[in-house]
Amino acid sequence: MSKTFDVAKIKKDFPLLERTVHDRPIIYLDSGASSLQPHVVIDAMSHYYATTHANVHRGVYSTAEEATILFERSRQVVGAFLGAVHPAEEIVFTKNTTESINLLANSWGATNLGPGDAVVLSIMEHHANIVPWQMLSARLGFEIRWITVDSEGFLILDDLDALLEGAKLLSITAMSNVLGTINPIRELAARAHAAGALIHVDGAQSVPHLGTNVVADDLDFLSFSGHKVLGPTGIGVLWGRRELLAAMPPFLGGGGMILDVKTDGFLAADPPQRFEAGTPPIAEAIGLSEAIRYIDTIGIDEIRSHELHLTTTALDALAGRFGDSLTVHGPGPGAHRGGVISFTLEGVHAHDMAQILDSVGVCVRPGHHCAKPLMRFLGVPATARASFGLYNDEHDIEVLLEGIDQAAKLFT
Amino acid sequence: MSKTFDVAKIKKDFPLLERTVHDRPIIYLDSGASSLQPHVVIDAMSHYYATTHANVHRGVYSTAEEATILFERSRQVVGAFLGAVHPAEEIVFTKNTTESINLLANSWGATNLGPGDAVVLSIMEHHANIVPWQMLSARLGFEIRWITVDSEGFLILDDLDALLEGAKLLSITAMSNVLGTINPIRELAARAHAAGALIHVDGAQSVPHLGTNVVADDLDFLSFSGHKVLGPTGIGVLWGRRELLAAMPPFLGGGGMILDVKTDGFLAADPPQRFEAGTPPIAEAIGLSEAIRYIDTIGIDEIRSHELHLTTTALDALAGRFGDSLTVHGPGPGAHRGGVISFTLEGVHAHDMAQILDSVGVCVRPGHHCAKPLMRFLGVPATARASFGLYNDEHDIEVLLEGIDQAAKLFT
Amino acid sequence: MAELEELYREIILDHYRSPRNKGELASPPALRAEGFNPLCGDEVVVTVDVNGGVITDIKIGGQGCSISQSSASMMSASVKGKSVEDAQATIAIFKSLMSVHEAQLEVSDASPEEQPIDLKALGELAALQGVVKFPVRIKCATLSWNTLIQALGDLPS
Amino acid sequence: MAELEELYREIILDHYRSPRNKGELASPPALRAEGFNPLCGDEVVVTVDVNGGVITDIKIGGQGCSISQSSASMMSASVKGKSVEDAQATIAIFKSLMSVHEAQLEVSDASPEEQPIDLKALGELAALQGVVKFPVRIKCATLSWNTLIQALGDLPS
Ligand SMILES: Cc1ncc(COP(=O)(O)O)c(C=O)c1O
Ligand SMILES: Cc1ncc(COP(=O)(O)O)c(C=O)c1O
Repeated sequence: MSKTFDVAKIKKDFPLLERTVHDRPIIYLDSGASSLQPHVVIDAMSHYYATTHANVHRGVYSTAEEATILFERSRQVVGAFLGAVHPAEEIVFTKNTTESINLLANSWGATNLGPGDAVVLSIMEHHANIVPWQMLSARLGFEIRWITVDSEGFLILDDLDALLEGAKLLSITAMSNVLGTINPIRELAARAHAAGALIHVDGAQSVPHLGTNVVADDLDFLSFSGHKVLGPTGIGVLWGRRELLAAMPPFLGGGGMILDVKTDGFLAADPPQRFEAGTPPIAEAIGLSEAIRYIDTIGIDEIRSHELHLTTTALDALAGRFGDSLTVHGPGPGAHRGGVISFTLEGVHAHDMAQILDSVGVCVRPGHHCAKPLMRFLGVPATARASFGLYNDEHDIEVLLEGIDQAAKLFT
Repeated sequence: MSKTFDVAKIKKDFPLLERTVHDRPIIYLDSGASSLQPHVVIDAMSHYYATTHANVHRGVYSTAEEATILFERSRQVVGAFLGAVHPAEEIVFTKNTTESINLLANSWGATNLGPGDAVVLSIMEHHANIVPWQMLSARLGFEIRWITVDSEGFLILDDLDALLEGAKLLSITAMSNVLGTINPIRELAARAHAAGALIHVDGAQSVPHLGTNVVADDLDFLSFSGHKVLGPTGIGVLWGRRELLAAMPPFLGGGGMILDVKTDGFLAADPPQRFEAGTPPIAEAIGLSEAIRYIDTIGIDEIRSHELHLTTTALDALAGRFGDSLTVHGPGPGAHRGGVISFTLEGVHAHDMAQILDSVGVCVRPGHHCAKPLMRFLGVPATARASFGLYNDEHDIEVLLEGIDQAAKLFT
Repeated sequence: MAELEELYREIILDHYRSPRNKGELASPPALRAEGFNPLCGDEVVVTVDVNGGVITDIKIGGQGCSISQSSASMMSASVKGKSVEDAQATIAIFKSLMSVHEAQLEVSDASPEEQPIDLKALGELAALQGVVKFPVRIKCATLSWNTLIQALGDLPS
Repeated sequence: MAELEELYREIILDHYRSPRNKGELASPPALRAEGFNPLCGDEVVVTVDVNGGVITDIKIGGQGCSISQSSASMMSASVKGKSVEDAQATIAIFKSLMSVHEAQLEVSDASPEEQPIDLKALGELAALQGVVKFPVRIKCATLSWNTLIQALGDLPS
């Protein structure tokens, strides 16, 4: 079911792309930090507030019932997108990827980890998949082990079995938000399971840009954020295998996650409600499911091909134009990398690079990208990162190159 | 600076009030569960997504800078509304009141409470202000003590000093979401402090409907939710005194809340960032500040007078029309109660009442209102709850009475 | 409103006002189960005497709204005296009547498939059909049924 | 873009390319402080020798963007040889130049009050004025100054 990918048409779906910056059309190359939202997503949320808003789950009147149906259907849409078997029980709405991982650490982790145990991470993790484990480890005394990367930016997996020995969890990103490396998740899941460990995948970068199938990959947990997948801020997802979620204690306490409360204690509800204390992100869930519907109409595989094409084009052009004065931190072009290009230009600090690019309308992000252990490992204090979305095209790459040119001229 | 309160004009600001339910105009009497949103709030968020969206704090390009400014200004707007002295450091954005209280429990609580300590709650608390303390108490072994209520629904404060003896925290709602009782927060703060305890106020019901001043009331912490104060879902606030927040450890770990991360540990940022791990609810913060601006143009005191008038009118009309067959659970009319009316009609279960009210377009909520300890204490399994907002008027009360009439007829 | 009259049919109100088989049987020997709807606080206690494969007595305790109470009352009247096998067939038909529509809360856009349901086999229980227009109330109607299933689940099979 | 030229004035680029007083003084006896911008990862190490109330030497270490590096370099050139008191006056003027605009990130609608600032007293430091148009970069410009304040804070007073 091949679809024609019409990027000019797609651009029109994203109102932010109509704006100008310093009198130039905006060139948005920061989807790795947050994506833009199409009209349909913005409108779905406005429409919800204007016609249907009510608190969910506890009302019998019409709008409360409609809001509940829309909210619960969002679970189905998200679940289908991930290939989940039991979306109604397996999709937990959180506020972002970060909360999803904290939930996992504080619920599954706090009941399963202790002295003598180990959690395996990789050095390319985002702080969201590092700090929660460090906080928990400080409390419970388990060990954190690190998979490192080679000079091209690939995971070094030769000693993985040794790292996994006695480990209870491998928690790892499917795609680096700095290097663009796509990790071999299916292989990692198989090796984790062979060693008796579970696997949690940080899908913040992969879910929006690559196809995801939690069953085919045999995953145990997966997290991602709404705002990176064409959806709103204020919502994230934790998917977990039904049996695993069912055995986990609650994380946050409050309304909606209980069966009963007495002065001397409470009884927790079943998943996913058990993990959704308080009024959930209702409008945001509706916006997120609209975003996924939008992606479905275009096709995640078509999006991936388009972004891969852009990535290859950009990497080739950067190498051609700037040669050795520009370093790309991450693998060369190919199917093993996503549309995230971190680079440094000799003599120009990333912060200045981003500032100069802004003057020609180009949005890129400078800094450590919330991956300081990786930056230290690479010995690079900061990079500028250009990252693609389905709404980018070759012209965007040309303007990026024009901006880098200006930076090069200003600083030499 | 008296303002004329024009409810007909206000109604026009809320698009949801234009819709019909079962061919009748909607009568929204469920603001206690969630408020409606005015056009300006919905539009502010749409406009943000359509023109400015970018991840905050880490970008130097124009939209990232604008988004950051809008987001940080929202703290100022929220802080001013609460009378906070140092909004930039004291306003923490969470996902809802429930998360705010869980943050407080897991950060302040986990470092300050242990065996031999006590936290004082009241029996009228929402589950959001009960379950987090129960979960923590199960882990740390401190005691939870309960302030009870009298037959009218007022807190029994005669033995408060005894309850507070040796307690480290009084955590209490400023207004009951079931009874409507407004608690004497300033007195409670003074007595808590006199006993050497801190005070946390659950402002979920009070902040939207009564004036709040954390300094005048001498509070230590206060929580509330965006979606009850004319703002969006997906955002809540924890306000804390600067010195207290500065001494608290982080709760959730991840990006944005760190100064540095190494493989062997991390260094936390200062408040409020320390408590805001991951991409924050950016659009939601902007929507929330717009909601507060809207309230400010009308005047919170004017809103309070209007709602008090409606409450008194409704209580009188209910008593007049239904006499002893209808029980209102909570104080009689007067300045000591807010616009939340929980009632039961003889022979009609609350669930049926809400269903029949829906058929005439009236939205009320049946059930335990996430306050099961109170319901048990009152010996009532469920009530129907009508709750007012600034957009309600006397006509809404008439339709409510008409619906209750129908229920009475159907069931006798 | 027509839908509301569909929901609150006379026979339902009758069972609500005068519930059949109210009370609790001594357990043991009766099988006993408790059901609970956390959203609205409805509670039901089902006790059943089963002798020689036949439901010789059943009693219903607890409290709740008219739908949960009348559904429980009608259920008790419908299964009392039946063989466990026949009762289970009734449960299955009733549950399918409800579940088709319960699915509204769960499936995505696809509208639920209409399966032919043998309403005649349900007798007066068919009066509860009006509930399916009110998805939130379906849990009220099925509460006692699920509790009965639980109680019968304790039977040695 | 005019604003960009304001930001990257020639003198700033000159300090960035050829930083003055680069390095580290032995500490002790030098006062020493480290500064850190968590948002972008810029780091600065300031070491100062103070003798008889005069900053006799100062060195700057670390790494960062052109604004943080040139600001540090210009700062070192501007305070070296000055009495601590004079240096502190310069710090105060520079900080007020920046803080008026830093406030943009914090205050609500009110536009920041313009205070008269003695630009002449700043000498070539006035070149950093272009930064104030870029609120996010202000933290780059002030990093080394805050670190110097920290280092001087260790002086017995
Ligand atoms: C008094 C009170 N506290 C806490 C809450 C919980 O608010 P939220 O669900 O937004 O976390 C509510 C609202 O349901 C409430 O009324
Ligand atoms: C790989 C990865 N994990 C986690 C996150 C954190 O996502 P959020 O900030 O939405 O919680 C990000 C995004 O910044 C990311 O790129």
